[in-house]
Amino acid sequence: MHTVMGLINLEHEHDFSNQLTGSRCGAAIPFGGRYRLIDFTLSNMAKSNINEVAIFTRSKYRSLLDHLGSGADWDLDRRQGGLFILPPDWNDPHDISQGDLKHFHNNQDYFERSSAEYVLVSGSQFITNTVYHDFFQHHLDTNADVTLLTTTYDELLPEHKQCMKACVDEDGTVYSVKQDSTCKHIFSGVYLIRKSLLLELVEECIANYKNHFFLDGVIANSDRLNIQAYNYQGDSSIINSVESYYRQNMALLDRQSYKQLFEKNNPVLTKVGNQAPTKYSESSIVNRSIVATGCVIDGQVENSVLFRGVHVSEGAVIKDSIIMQRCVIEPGAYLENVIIDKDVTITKDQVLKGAKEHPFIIAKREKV
Amino acid sequence: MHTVMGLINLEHEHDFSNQLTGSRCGAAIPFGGRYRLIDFTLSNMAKSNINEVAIFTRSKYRSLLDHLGSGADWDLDRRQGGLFILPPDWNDPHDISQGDLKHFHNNQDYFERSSAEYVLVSGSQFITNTVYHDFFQHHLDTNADVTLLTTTYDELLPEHKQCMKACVDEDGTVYSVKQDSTCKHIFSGVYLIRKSLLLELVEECIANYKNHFFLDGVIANSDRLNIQAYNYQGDSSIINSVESYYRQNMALLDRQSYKQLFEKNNPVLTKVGNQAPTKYSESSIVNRSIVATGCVIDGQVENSVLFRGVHVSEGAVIKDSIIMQRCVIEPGAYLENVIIDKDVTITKDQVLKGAKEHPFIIAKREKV
Amino acid sequence: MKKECVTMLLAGGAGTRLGALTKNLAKPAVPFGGRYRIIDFALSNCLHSRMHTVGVLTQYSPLILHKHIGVGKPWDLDQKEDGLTILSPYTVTNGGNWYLGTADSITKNINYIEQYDPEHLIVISGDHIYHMDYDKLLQHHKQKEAEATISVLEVPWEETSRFGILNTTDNLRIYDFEEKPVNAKSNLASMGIYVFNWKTLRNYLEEDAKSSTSSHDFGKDIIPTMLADNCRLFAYRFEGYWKDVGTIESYWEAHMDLLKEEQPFSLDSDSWRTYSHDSNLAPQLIEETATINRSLVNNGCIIAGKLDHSILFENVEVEKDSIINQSIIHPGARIGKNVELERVIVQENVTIPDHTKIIAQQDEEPIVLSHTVGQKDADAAISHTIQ
Amino acid sequence: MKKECVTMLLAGGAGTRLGALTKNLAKPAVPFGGRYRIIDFALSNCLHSRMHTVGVLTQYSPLILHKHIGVGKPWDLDQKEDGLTILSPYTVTNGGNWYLGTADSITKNINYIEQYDPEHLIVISGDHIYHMDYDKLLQHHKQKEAEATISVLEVPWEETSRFGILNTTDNLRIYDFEEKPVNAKSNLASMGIYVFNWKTLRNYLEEDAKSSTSSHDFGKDIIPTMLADNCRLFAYRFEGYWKDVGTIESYWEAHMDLLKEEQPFSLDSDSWRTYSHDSNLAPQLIEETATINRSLVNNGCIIAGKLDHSILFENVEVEKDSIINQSIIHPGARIGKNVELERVIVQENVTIPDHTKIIAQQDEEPIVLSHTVGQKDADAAISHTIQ
Repeated sequence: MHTVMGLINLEHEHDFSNQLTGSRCGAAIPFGGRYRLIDFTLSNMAKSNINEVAIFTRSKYRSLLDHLGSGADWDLDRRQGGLFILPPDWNDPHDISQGDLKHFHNNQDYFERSSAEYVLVSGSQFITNTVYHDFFQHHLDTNADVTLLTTTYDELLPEHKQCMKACVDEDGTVYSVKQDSTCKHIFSGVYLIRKSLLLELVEECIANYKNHFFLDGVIANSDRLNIQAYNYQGDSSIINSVESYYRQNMALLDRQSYKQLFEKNNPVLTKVGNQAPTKYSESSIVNRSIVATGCVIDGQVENSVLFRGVHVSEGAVIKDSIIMQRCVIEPGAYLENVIIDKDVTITKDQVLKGAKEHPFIIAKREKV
Repeated sequence: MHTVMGLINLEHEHDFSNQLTGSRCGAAIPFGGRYRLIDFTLSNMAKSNINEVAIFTRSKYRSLLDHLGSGADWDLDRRQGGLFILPPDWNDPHDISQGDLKHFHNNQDYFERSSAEYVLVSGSQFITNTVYHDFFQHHLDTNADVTLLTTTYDELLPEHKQCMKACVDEDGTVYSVKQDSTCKHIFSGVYLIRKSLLLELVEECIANYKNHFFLDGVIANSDRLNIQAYNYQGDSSIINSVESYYRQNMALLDRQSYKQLFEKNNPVLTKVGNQAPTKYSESSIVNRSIVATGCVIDGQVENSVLFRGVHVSEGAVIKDSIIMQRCVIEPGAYLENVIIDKDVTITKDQVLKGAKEHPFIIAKREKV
Repeated sequence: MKKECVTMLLAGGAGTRLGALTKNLAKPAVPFGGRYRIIDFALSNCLHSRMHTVGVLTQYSPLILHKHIGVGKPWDLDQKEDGLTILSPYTVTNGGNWYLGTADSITKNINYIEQYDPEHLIVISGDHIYHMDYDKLLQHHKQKEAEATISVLEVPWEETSRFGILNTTDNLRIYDFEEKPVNAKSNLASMGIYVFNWKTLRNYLEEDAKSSTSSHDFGKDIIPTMLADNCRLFAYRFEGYWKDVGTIESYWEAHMDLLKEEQPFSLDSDSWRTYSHDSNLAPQLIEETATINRSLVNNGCIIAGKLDHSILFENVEVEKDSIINQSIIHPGARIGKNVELERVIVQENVTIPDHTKIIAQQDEEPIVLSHTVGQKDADAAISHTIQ
Repeated sequence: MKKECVTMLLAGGAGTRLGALTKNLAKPAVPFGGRYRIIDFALSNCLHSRMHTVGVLTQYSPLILHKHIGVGKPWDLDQKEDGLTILSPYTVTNGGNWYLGTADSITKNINYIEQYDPEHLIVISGDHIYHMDYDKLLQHHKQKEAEATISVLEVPWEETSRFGILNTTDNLRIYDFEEKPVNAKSNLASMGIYVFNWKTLRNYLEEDAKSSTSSHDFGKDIIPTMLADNCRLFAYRFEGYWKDVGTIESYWEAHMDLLKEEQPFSLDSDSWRTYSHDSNLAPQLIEETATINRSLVNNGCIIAGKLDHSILFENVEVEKDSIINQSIIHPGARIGKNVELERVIVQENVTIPDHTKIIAQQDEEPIVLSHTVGQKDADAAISHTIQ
């Protein structure tokens, strides 16, 4: 795969529009006890030997910068290649590009500098643990111009509604992409394209005042491009709303799902925290939960996900909840169906209860 | 010095306002054959064992990001501390701060996370090669709240006019800062302040709708703060205009000045390029010039500064000029008093001539 | 490039008293505290003390140790100008030389040290569990204008016969050094941590290298010679937790110390974090059937059984109806169903099959399980138990 | 973590034929080409070939070599999951063992290799100057379904007696191997670069280790045994520049090759850059009085004299009225005024005083200056000159 470069394009990605994304983009939302959504895509790329990855981001990227740093935790701090977070600092007075084409136009040097032949484009909301070798091979085998990574789900969930669906004929060729629930192939947002073709289509889009590279540059040209679908069989999920976010966190409490996403020989890479092992005291009662390192558990935790460094005091009860980094739950507090963002303190005897289908969210750094 | 953190504040720094700063900030202008202006300040900090450095930047910071990368070349890619380039990605709806206070307000966590007691603040236009140990000791010895690094020049040059001057009484106390040429102490832009005091003054400034931390927060409080001047004796220069930029490049052609700025036991750190040694052919004639690695010299070069990877063809003549990275000077071209930005091609037999006091500038990537 | 101070970390010891724990592993690489290896404490001390130029002397079974240290990233020692250098034995034109004693290993790396032209040399060992700011030791050394300073710890009088004991004046100047004295005159024990003026030490090392009777050891040879020469030797009093986990018993005890209500030593101090390699495993999964009492559990563990006063390293799985009591489970171990372990140390990647019961009595040394336990081994082990 | 391929870089050689150049320096650490050390070429080849798991075997005088390699940053080998590991000799429970031959150094590091469970092992040496994509070699090996593949180079027929010569079928299958044959049947010489199926090689290494008569060398022992066993051995034809700079003469020649109009080997290829350590020195300063003809000059040099067909490493100063002709000047050398050097190699940090004249005749071996030249030495050296 050393002839492939990575691009994580966050420009057209749905924002969750709630307290979790007040100061961070969706890609930076904490997930699964120690990760952020973007870790899954980034790990998949890194483990597929993609050594150069760019991230197109327009706003609220500060926490991404913090989280990703130099890329060292993904082995992406390289002299050749590496990780490039590309915020919108554009100063070309002749620039007429729009939408995500603005990113492509202003970061053209990133593509030109690389010796890679192909570009693997992705968003951050398709959650799976994989390497892209088979996908890449499929692209070569079918002689495709563009290959979309698609998947199918037994049950259509609310989060799948807003996904693009690929309409595919018998031999796997994509003839259009629609919001059409009769199409079974859900587009993951991941696609592969030759770099030279990408640059050509970018130029064409800009000249024609287009603003969405994938729709206007790729799909609109399905008559003249060979667009293939690669149907991915692995376990995956899509997280693009609070509801799907909450449900997918909870799904990990099942040992099978946990083992599938966090395969031990193929770990998901994330920022290293160097926390001590989690400490359980005599008074702790913990069942069916995911607990990160650095926690101190003196209270009761059930059906919940605890991020790093959470302190649960004696007599506190946490049920069906997600508690992010460094929260302090004081004695006697009772939490059910809540999502507590980073650095929150829940004071003594406080009771907070949301609904499963509508969890109660507390924004970061609050004291409630 | 491990109790000091660094801050390079580019917010109120003069832009050169010309072709060299069309798409880069002043701090990113190439200088001296392989450096950028910011390298001098950043190296001085790194060599003073300051392990965490933040850079406040508002716009045109893309080439800074490219140049500095993870900070590895300054040994600043650290788990504890490190290099933080902080572009303006601010999403606090309650933010009322203005000017550079906006940076301080939105990056407060950078200061809070650090265990350092002091902050060394600097711009990028004071060019010298030093370590700050004596400066720091002076701050401690005089029990100062704030210490300004000042210097004096035998001859007052145009670039010194726009510098702030510190008005200092006999015992070294600064009682005001002015645009007053009777004050001999030119303020270098470098000052040292206790972190807790800085944060206190920041809060005060914001509450009072101020917009310039140094003037409104520090100098305006000179009645109640102990502000000291530390008069720096080392060789230095100030680059804040095309004229001073050109003159200071040329000054390095003198062996004494060259040896002073590029002291071998104390090298100025910059991005590593991995170019081969420069190759001179039989037809080369080179005198009184600075030449970086990776050049191929077949023509004539005199009184000039050549950056990395410049190709001077046979029969080309370069005099009193600055030629930046990867330029190609074709046969028979004649250049005098010009500044050629990166990736420019000067075509066959082209003649370009500027004036010493007003060099001719060619913007990057042009073909002339 | 000149450095004021170079640190030499002795990590070549075989740690033979740790038995099976160090069979194919240098002692500094033995796992400790649920996620660390012993050397992490010394390396993290270097980071917190801002000792950035560190030579690590290795010799015995260094593969895992080298892999763990890697390029020194977790401790910010992967720098260009100084950072961490692994110093293994090497050959020169007239043949090769192994390290013979602690002092000899420094002597053989004089060239490494000289390139930094240091004023001071700190010698530490990678064998101990403690938090220490070496910079304070160095400042003390400079303030006393000492030629050598030895870090010391007050030990209980009844244990003085196990240590090298220093006798000092009120001013902390050392006038006498006794190795394992029967009737100690002081209870200040050497921790094997030294600061030397490099030029002085260099002379003593070179003299010592010529001696055919010397064992080339700091405690046995260099320090006594310096004392005899009336050098300015001072003690530096260290206060805090310090444990030489040199035997199976003390290794197990140090772990139980981590679980005490009033912790004598804390792994989760925010101001003195211990850094280590991270395997990027997922957070631990605690299942419906789990019960956990006073235990430490690391990433990647899946717990369906009962833990009591135990320490689980990463990637351990404990199936249901099993009870792990006062035990230490190294990375990757698999504990089947209905297993009972008490005072047991399970080594890396060992599998304990269903229905196994292994108990070490309170007055016995804890049992170390080094290989996957078949039914036969389990039966044999049961002879150790109170059943 | 499993890797398809592990690379072992042999860097333990003493390079005795290089005389003064390798007196206190492993051969792979000898400066080359104005800014590199010899090993940079092999390490940069690894980077360009995407061979990210590299064990570097060192033994002889490794201090400068280790410092140069450092954490492998210049070659992107400072990674967590694989990257570069320096493998020096070490002790095990039953004592210590030096590396005895090329094959033995691999045998002693079987544990290192096994942790990656590789299909293939590439063995290269850190002694040669060349650009090579090892991945192409590996692909060739896989395509031929070989058990071992040897990279070969066509050498002039008159030189075949200096090399290990392979005889192959048209299909490149090797059926015969002759060490330095008098009457060679082929002119395909082994470059000492091998790919093996790891499991096969492992067996041969273990067998070889038991033999008391073996010299434990790939060329002398392992390959002949595999051939005798009728293993599938193939040749891979390398085309391009390849130079073993094993003698002073060939070292000097290889440098002169860099200056030729039609360069047989280019240091400044954008697509195959050679990476190295960078000392952050300033760009070179060419003074008013300088004249430079067909020369390579690196950072930090200050040139006031005349250079002709010469190569200057970093931080060299040449004062005025001096003439440097067909010479190689290592880092930090100082050449005084009115000096004349011809066919001379000046070693690191050597100072040549004013008015010195040292010339090696065209039919002589170039002169190596290892110490600062006093007037006496200069007089002695003059006996070499045509004066």
